Amino acid sequence: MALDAFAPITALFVISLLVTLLILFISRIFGPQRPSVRKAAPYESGMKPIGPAIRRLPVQFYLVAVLFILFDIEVIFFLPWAVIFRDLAVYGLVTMGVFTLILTIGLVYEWKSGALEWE
Amino acid sequence: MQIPPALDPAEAVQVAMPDSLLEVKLFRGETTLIIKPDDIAKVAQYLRDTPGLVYNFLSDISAVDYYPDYNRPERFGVAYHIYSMLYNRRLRLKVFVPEEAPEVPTVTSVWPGANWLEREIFDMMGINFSGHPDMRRLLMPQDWDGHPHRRDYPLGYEQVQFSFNVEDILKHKPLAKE
Amino acid sequence: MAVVQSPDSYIQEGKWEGNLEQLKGLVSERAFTGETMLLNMGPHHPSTHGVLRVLLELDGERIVTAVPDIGYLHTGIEKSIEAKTYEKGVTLTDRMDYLSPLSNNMAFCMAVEKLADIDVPERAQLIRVMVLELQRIASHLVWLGTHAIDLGAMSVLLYCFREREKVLDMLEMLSGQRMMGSYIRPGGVWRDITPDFKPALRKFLDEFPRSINDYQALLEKNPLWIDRTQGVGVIEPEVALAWSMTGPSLRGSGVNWDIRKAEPYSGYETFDFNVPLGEHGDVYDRFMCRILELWESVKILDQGYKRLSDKGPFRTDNRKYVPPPRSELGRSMEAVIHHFKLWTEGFSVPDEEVYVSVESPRGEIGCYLHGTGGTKPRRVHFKTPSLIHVSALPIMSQGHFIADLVAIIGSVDIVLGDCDR
Amino acid sequence: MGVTSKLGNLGVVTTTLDTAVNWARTGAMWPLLFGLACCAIEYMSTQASNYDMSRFGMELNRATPRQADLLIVSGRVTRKMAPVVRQLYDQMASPKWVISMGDCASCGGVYNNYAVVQGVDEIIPVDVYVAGCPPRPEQLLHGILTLHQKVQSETISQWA
Repeated sequence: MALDAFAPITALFVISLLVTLLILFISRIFGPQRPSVRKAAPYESGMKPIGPAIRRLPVQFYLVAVLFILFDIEVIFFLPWAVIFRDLAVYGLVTMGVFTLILTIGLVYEWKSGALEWE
Repeated sequence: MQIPPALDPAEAVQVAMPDSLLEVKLFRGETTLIIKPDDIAKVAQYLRDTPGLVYNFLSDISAVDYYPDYNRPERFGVAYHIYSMLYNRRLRLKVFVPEEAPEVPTVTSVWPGANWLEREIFDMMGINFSGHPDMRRLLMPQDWDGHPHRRDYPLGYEQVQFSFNVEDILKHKPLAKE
Repeated sequence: MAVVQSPDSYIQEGKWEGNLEQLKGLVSERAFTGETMLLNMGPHHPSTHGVLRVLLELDGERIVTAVPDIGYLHTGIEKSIEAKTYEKGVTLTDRMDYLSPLSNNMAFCMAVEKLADIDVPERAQLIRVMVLELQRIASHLVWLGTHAIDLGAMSVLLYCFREREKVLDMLEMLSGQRMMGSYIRPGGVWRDITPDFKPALRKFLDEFPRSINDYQALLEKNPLWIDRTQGVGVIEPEVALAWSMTGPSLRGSGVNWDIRKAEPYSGYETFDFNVPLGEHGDVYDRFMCRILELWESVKILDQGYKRLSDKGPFRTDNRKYVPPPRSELGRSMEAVIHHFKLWTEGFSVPDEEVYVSVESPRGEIGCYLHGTGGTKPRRVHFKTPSLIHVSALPIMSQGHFIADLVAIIGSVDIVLGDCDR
Repeated sequence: MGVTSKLGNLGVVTTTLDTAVNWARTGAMWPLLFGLACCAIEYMSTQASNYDMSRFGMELNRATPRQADLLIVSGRVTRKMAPVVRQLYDQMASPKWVISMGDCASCGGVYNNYAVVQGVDEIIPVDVYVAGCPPRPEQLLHGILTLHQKVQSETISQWA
């Protein structure tokens, strides 16, 4: 009766689950684990690292990260538009055009103020 | 501009610094000026800057150890090979250094390229270069004892394994297990 | 003193690496306050062209100071040569600059010939020049391949090694070994050229120009390549001369000095070729100098091909220094005596010193040879270009990014066997 | 070679498991990008277009020991480099093998002096020694195939 209609989907689900588990744990099952202090030490081209690894990072890294997040959010808003692109023909184009224009003004501002230079 | 005529290096140094030039040797077309160790830097500066000589390029610095037969005034000899690009000719400055405290003033002030060449000679022969900005070992590990290229330093020869002696060599040859 | 050290002394913790106190004078004060980071671009690194360790003091991505530390491939070749006769010492010089072994042979053999006053027949000099130029092409191909793959151009490496196999086949025809043939011996070359050397050379000389055009088309006007190399690692002519840099790295800064032109040896004055020069002294100009040198080598080989006869004298017949051929051993008593003396004891050389310099693909290899009057040298010292170029690295990489240091190391063509000997 | 004979008649599960795991290991054994001296240049020619080591599953040369299965010691190991080679070997993930390429790595070769470790087996256990100075690319490939045979004849008791 209706239950066998679900047979293919459950088979698919079980097989995919099995394959992922296999990939995850096969190396743990068959691979020999031999942890040692020297193996756990950080690798720095064959030498012992000098000084702490976690230290104060220059501020430019933070600036680049923030700018990335800003334009990443912008891309997220493009995705729903892309799904119903055909139906919202000109109307969608205009609204998204305004949206992108505002953000481009922000981009031009920071470009001119030199936030993109590394120095 | 007019290039000044080339002067003969031996006479020029003889005239300018008579007491520092000990001997002039000619062999297979190469001239060697034997200089007193203390004012090698002065002579080098003079040879580089005077218009008629312009030895502006330091090609090589090598050290020699006359250990077993001592047929030179001192045990160690340091040879500076310099080259004049303007007049396209080479010259060797030879300095003899005693065995007890081998000490030679550095020429890095005249040719900065001598920095590592002198460090290598300090590392290999144990000749100290006074006034050198960074007098450390160059090739051997920093805490290596002895100066390998001296002729009284053993070659470190290890007996070669053949079929007849491989067992007793492997007995005391440390093979890493894991 | 314990010369042969036990293995556990190799593996002792922290014994070999430089810890913070030892770096007092080398790095700036900001390293000790933790402001800048000390990173080992260490002996095992994909783009140091061998086992070179550069201790970098980094402010973010920018290099504040670079402290090169060499010696990880120091095998005491000069000390080993002092225990061998002159004929046997030649094979050790092969392994110094392992990308162009024949230039080391040439430096050592010319020093021995100058010291012992051995003459070299004119045809042997011609073979030597042609073999040296073939070796220069092979060495430049490895340099181009590794320099390009360091900066991301994978396909150039595969093309370069394909052409290099042809050159190695030719060198194998002559000396029986692809790389370490020890083909150049005191007094000339080891064997005469084999009959199939000239046809192979002719085929190579017809095809190779097309491959050089491919490399130039791939890289020369490639905007990525130009961005990564132009204006990077600039060194002025005066600074390059003061730090005694030689070869294409010096000519990249515009100094016109090539030993093959300034002090011609082994018949180079009879060939006409010109010496490419750069203007700005950056990575791009050094790259262009070496590419144009490939064209010059092809030109020299072309002229040499026309003059090279199939048969002829390939080594001096001065029996005091060169063992006689086997065919002669059966007939003359003197040949047997010479053969026996040369192969057991070797020839003796006066107790004097000599300095000879040869233009290797990397720069000037200077060989300082001091004899003892006996059959073994008192001292052999090779002044090699890579040692000088590594010592000049901190100047060139001042204030650059790490990625630029990779380009600079590639551009000065460092080989660590050449540097550490 | 017990494993291959058992393959015929579908023997006990462990033997087919051995074959499967050993086959997987020799299929894609990634070498460490580690070149010391002249043998490294021959190693590059083996990897490059003419001799193409990728035909034997060695497509990528991993630069970090974490992702490498095979350490090809290509060149002379000096006293100063010995601790670094030992450190690299220790930091490789566990099913790992070592090929000592060339005479200098196998027995000190032509350098019998103060500066060179007389054979890398003083520092790390070696699986296959390849002779030659430097060995031709064909010799290195022969060494690699010998290693593959050695790996295929291992059983679970050795590495579980």
